[in-house]
Amino acid sequence: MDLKVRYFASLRDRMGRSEEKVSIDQGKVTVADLWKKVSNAPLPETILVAVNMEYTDAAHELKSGDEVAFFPPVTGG
Amino acid sequence: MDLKVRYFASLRDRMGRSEEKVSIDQGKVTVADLWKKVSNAPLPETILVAVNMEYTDAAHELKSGDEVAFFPPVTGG
Amino acid sequence: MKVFITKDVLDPYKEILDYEKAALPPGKHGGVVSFVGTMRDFNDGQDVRAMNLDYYPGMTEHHIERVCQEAMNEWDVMDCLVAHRVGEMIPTDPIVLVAVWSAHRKDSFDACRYIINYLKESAPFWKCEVTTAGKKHWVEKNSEDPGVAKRVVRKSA
Amino acid sequence: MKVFITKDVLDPYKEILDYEKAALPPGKHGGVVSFVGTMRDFNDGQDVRAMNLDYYPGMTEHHIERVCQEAMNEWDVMDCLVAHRVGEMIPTDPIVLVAVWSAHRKDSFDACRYIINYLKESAPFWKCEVTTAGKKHWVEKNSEDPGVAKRVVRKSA
Repeated sequence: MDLKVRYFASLRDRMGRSEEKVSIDQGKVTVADLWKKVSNAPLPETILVAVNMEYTDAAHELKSGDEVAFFPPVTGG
Repeated sequence: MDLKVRYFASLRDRMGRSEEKVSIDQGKVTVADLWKKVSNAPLPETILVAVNMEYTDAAHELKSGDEVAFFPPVTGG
Repeated sequence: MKVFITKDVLDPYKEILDYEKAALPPGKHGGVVSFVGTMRDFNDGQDVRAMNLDYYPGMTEHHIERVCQEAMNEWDVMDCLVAHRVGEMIPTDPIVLVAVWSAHRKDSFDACRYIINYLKESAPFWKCEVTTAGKKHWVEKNSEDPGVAKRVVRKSA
Repeated sequence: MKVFITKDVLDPYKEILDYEKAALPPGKHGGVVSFVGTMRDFNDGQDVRAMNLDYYPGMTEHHIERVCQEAMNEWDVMDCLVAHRVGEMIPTDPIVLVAVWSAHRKDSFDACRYIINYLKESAPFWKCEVTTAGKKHWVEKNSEDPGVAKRVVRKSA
């Protein structure tokens, strides 16, 4: 399964990258699985996630081609 | 007692003038007295009055030099 | 605070920018809420070709200033600007501008709304409309936004 | 409806006039309520020299458009315009513009306030401030106007 992963704001600084392609060979992949793969840690509650530009949560099941974004709480315009 | 009287909007059209000087030789003169003098009629409730640019009513006692304005209900900006 | 009435064509956003530059300390206000009212080409189902707005020079400004002061006492507002057109005007002409600056937008919204409600409902202005049929008539009752014009300071949530 | 995000300096009142000319039928709307937010030179007691506003291209516009649509469904509004600055900016720069046109001003006020509350509190933007001491830090919490940002459509009286 091929995924595009994006990071914003302080999380981009922490990850040292703004986006990457991730491939996972596994039947069922959730947002939590993906985060584990990119960070080697469980997904903290303080990190928000969007799949294909819609907010979702750690249990969300991904499909190939999804764009997954991780970011800190928004601070408004 | 010398008074300056002003009319606005539809009332100016009806009176045929926008302002006039009125002298009344009388001890006590109210707004109602003044209206009677300029119009030969009792002051209708639909006419608003201001003395020296503050809203008041028919019973208001005038003093020499006052500017008295009669006008229809305001219709806003 | 600035309140002015003019017979000239009103350029409302230029007035906002000019006043902001002249009167507001730079970098201190968080935002400005403005209302710009324009003349419509219809009223109460009739087509309107032109309007003549009458006012009471001196009294009108004085009462608007008082209402602006009420708003500045009631809400945490930094400054406010009111400009009002009078005399002859045609549809699409800007008639009125209210702009309110504050640190927090809630106060600007409430104060701006309070001032424009007063202007639209209770300020000493009288409208004389000319319909497309050429009929001139004094408007007797302002039918817009009934019920929101109460001359009462009420804070909304 | 128009929503756009730009890295260029924002000229908010020019945007209002240009959009009004292009999109609104002349003589039909009674007025426009606008909010223009500018960058302050302080936040949470600290002097701020510059700010970098990050966003999620695509998602940010999409979610703002959705909120504008919610406002247009909820209130009797003719049109709305949102412009938002991103990237590097300095104090006094305009950051955000919300303008709402309607026949009756009450609807414009409510809709404009709803949209700006969303933008300021919940839209996908992230602030990175540079203090006058030269320290760069991501803002962690938006402290402005607590309590008025609820993502709930509530009609005020």
